[in-house]
Amino acid sequence: MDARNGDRRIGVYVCHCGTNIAATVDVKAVAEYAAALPGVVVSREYKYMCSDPGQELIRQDIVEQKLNRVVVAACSPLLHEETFRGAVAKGGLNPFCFQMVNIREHDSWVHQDRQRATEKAIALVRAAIRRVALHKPLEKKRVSIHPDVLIVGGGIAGIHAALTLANAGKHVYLVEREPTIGGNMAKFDKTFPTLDCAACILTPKMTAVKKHPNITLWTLSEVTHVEGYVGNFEVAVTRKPRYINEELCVGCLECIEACVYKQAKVPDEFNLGLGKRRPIYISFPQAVPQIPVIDPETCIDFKSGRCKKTCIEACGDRHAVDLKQQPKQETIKVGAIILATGYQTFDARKVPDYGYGVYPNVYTAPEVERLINASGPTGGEVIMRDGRKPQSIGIIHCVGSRDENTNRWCSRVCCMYSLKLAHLLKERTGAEVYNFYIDMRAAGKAYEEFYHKLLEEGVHMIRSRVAEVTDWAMTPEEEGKLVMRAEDTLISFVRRVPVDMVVLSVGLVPHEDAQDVRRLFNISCSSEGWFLERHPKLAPVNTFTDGIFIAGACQAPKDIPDAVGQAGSAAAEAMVLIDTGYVEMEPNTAYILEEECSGCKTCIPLCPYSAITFLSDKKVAQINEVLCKGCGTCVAACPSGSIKQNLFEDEEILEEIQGVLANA
Amino acid sequence: MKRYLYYPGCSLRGTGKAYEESLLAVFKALDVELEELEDWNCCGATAYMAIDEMNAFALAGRNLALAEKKKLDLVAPCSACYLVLNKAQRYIKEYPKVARLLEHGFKAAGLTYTGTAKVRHPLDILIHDIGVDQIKARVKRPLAGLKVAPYYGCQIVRPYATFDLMYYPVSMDKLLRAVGAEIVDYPLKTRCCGGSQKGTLPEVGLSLIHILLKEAGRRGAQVVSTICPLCQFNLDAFQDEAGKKYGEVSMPVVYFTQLLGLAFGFSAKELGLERNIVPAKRVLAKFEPAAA
Amino acid sequence: MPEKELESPRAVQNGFEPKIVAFFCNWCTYLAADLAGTSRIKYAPNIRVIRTMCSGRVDPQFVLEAFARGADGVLIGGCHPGDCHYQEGNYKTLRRVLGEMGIEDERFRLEWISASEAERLKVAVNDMVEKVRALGPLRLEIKAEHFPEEVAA
Amino acid sequence: MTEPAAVPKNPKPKVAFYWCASCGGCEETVLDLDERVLDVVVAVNIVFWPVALDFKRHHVEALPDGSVLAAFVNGAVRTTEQQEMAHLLRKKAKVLVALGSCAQLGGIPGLANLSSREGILQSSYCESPSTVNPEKVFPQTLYKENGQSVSLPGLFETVRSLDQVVDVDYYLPGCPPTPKLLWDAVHVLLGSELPPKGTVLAPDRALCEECPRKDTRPEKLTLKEFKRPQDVLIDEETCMLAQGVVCLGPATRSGCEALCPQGNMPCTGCFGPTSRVRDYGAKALSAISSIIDSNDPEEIEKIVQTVPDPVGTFYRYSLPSSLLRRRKLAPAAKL
Repeated sequence: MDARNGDRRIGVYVCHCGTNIAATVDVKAVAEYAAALPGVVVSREYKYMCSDPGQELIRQDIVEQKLNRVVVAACSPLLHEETFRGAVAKGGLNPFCFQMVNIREHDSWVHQDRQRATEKAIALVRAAIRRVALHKPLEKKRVSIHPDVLIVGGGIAGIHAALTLANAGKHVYLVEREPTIGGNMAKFDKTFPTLDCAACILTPKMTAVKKHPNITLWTLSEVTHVEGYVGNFEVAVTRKPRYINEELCVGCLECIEACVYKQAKVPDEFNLGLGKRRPIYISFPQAVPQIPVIDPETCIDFKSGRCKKTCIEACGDRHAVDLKQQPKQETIKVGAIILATGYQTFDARKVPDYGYGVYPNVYTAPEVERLINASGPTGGEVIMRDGRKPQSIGIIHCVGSRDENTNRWCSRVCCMYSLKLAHLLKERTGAEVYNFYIDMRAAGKAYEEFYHKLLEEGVHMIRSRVAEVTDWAMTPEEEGKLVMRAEDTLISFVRRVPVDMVVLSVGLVPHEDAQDVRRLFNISCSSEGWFLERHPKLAPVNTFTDGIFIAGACQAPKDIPDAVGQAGSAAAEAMVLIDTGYVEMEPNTAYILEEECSGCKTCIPLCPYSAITFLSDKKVAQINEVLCKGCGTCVAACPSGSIKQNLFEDEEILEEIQGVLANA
Repeated sequence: MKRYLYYPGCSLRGTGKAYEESLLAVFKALDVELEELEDWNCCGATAYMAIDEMNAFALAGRNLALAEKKKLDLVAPCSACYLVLNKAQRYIKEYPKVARLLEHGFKAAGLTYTGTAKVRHPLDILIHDIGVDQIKARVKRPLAGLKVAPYYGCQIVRPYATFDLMYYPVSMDKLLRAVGAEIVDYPLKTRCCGGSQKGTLPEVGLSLIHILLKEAGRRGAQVVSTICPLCQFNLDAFQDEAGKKYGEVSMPVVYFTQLLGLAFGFSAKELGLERNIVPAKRVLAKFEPAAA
Repeated sequence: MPEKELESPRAVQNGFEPKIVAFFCNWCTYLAADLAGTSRIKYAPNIRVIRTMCSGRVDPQFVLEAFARGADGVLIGGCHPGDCHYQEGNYKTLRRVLGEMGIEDERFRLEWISASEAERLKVAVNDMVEKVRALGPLRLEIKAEHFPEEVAA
Repeated sequence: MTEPAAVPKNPKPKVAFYWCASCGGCEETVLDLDERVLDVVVAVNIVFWPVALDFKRHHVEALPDGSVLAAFVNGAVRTTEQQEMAHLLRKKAKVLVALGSCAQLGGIPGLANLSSREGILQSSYCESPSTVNPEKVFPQTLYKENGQSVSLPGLFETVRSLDQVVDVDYYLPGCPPTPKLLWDAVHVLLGSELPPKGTVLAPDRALCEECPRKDTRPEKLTLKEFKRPQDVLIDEETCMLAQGVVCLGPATRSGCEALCPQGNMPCTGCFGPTSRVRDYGAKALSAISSIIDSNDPEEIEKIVQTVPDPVGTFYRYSLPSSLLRRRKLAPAAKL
């Protein structure tokens, strides 16, 4: 150890981080202990190492004390490793002659016993000092960035991000799995609190996407494989057949009229099954692209092969209808990826007490959006499944939100859209509307005002969590009604409110395939299943995988303004990356000692990134430095110790192990 | 062959006799042995709980300790027993203080309870230990066309949903479907039967009874199937009175084990169906075996 | 329970504080530990975390070195299978070897803890610390100078 | 190979051979030099070689310190006598060479470190089926009978490699080392410039390098079960691992010219690790378990179970020199 350390001049810096560390860890003791260790020439404690004076301290010592190795004990390296590497570099030292010790997140914040927390800090610092002694100067490799961007999900967030980037002259691939873009917003009637119609503000952006020269729009498409790394992703996209040739179709929609199905018979996805469509259809009038789609599940020709194919006739010499169309594989190179895959709504069947799926007149909020939408199944007239018009309506907030039995989180949008629906329903039907809420959450510009507007409109607000919705009557007035039983917590009295129609304000939940998507793009999810941001406050659209950003409700429940705001910032982040032109790769790649490799091939199948190839001429293995992500699996596995990894050499780690264990 | 300890409690030896008769018959038919817990004592019911919790735990806990000695799970068919024993079991497990206090009591009686012996309900055993398939296989005379309202009562899934959904239990539904009966949607399946109120606020009790029965009928049920001797007695015995006050109702209320028994080919007598106050014969006769 | 208790109350009684070396992967378990910090979740201070980019980097030699240098337990924390590249075969084979060398299973543990599972990290660490504490110190270090003494018998 | 010409004449350098805990195979290696042994004898003056020449310990003690050019010691150290001889030869020799796996790594005798001394004595002096010892007589270091006393070396609790007892200059790996390696070693030592201290006098690549079957290992090799040589008819050409046979070639230092694979047997690792590896068994272990083809914990467990006697497999020759060195002793038999 000493021998190894002979030529080492190590500087150690222990940070107080105000009281964040100092309150639990005796930083003075740590610094004093370090000072006595072999190779250490300077050992200081300082209030805020990350501050300019803190960094300056390091720079000065390097120059004046001729330091050639530096250890900083402060917060998590994921927060400030770069900062201090910078400081070390300013001192004219190679930034990798540096090791950071995490005594905040991993110590002072998770322990209370000051003595033992200090012991831990000492052990970690000792290990770092011994490790850093072995550090070698390294160079960061620069890789150029591919200027194109992939955006997954064509909802309002994806659309906004796409347009922002495209307008900035970047080329964007927008991939959407549905037949049209627009996402959930396209299904809404009006938007709170301004009550402007969703279609009116959304469809112009949708058509802009279609028209934009810088945007390649792929609907009915899904990303199936992602390879590469920041700046250089290679993405495989599967484009499912639409059975209508998008190039040839002019969107006259005559084929739909011509379909042998005279009436629409198939439950219509866009209207959540409330309406019907033909096997050949277009999701909604303003769908983008304005191109019909054929559903092979229901099209006679696909089932029996014996259809008059009137759609083809109708299309005539344009020959846009192509029943033979096959799935298409596209492979694209992009520098950055924005995930805007959105959310799905809570399945109300999971709360049987509310009778969704049992009583026909119990609706979910999204269904009501369609019901009151002029382009919806009833042309905007509120007609219930049993054909009646509701005289009284109950809206239950927080269905599948703020609930120990389902989801604990607040879905953030339900209070406001419930008020919106209350307003619209009252306006359309003149019915008595009862809102059953737990707490009214109207935080947002003009939201509270909207709430008060509703109160003035005479919508009943009942502070209560509804116990059940049933159809059994206690009194004659309840006969034939849906009875909502709930304790009104403002008057501490159990009420039975008979209504014609019940609306369940279902919460927002992650897509059921969110986990697959997460794996596909190699990012993380929070325990609830939302995509995990790099930092909840300071890096809300970044993920832990460089070059992959998140926008909209895939990160957490969001209303339209928030989703759009986040989409903009994700676009900006992507642009920063592209306009920088290059990324610096952490020099932690593995390399094979050609002279020592025996060519046993043990490592080759282990590499998760297929970065290792076997050179048949030299009969040794070789690692492609660009493909290597530095996981080190091959290094651990190499039976003859002939693979090494920069920053994580065996010797460095072994030294660290001995360091944490060596008795003080 | 599966073995369990059997805890009849007071009801199954009294008003709930028919429950015991049919339960034993059905379990026998399914080749499940029920060995009566030797020297069992009153569960204390909810009443004692309300007066002196700790003593109530000791009283109920003694039965658990006895069961643990036998190294078998304890079957408690009566909802009140089931709930109380269950509650005692949980408190012993979750509250060291309770455990410690009871330990002394148990020691005095040369007993211990570490929580190995579990309290089980017949529904739980039939669904999870025996399985619907086994039960299907045993059916001799499917209850085809019999419309049943499955009624669970208040205590079986609340506050502890140990083997079924708290808000919408379905285990009995599954069993009855398995033997061919048709289940009507009965959202009142866990509502109060009015049992306790009948004693204190008769008119409240009666109205609850009336709603339960009327709704069962309105939903096309020919019979209400229950799992609790108190519910059964309450709904059966006071129909007449409730009817006079709120309008005619006549709805046979039977134990689910009696329906299973019929499907398994037992006679009405063997299943204690003659004990009903509101005769079940008129709806169930066609499922009974031809008198030998 | 009060957080204080989590910091291993029995320490006071038998004075033995297990030393546990933990190898955490940079993308999952290390982040979970950071999250535990930012969420101020308290757990036993017995672990010494060594960061690797991926749990796949954890060479069996590291585990043996740790034990040989006086660790009472070794904990490997990685992303859930499919996300991380730890060779579970190594883990299971190594366990067998350790078993034959008289080192109990509880002393060597592999946990899949993703970036968001701070709570799970706490539980895993506390649980392991308590289990190892119950086993007592490992005392493996064999000092060459002891060898001559051995003969006396 | 340079002939005796290259060897400096008078005074002939002195050489000693000694045999600690080993099977004698390494001595065979010396004899396997066949007629070349005569060249050796011409070149050097053998001053100590219990297995072949009648020199006694006191002869060695009589030699001036450092007067012996090279002492070749084979075998592990597990008795007081072996320890004493190791120290003695170290004192007398300029260069001490650990000859063979046992001296270098602890070797087969090192597997005794899986049991305690008491356990070993028990089984060999009481439990073994061929033993009749009703009075439970155990070897004692000193036995007195009417004035006369007989002494025996004491047995250590732990078997050690030579360098765990004395300072070692060079290592000659193998069980046993090949005559070629020995011959080369002799020349190196007689030559003008010596390799750096601690050098293992064999190539520093793994065995696959030398293995004639190398090319037959597929790039993506994965297995669902491991087989023992006796359970399969081993193909003469194909890579052992590709046939599911546990072969430690990938982890083992080359230099033997793949004798075992050429004899259609898998490598068991007698040449030990390369210079870049601290614990042979650990690397052998990862070489093997990295091939397991499964992501399902249960299945992996099953496959792992098909490797019999892991310690005996991965540490067959190197337990004493491994990081753990021995099985943990029951607290009772505390060191």
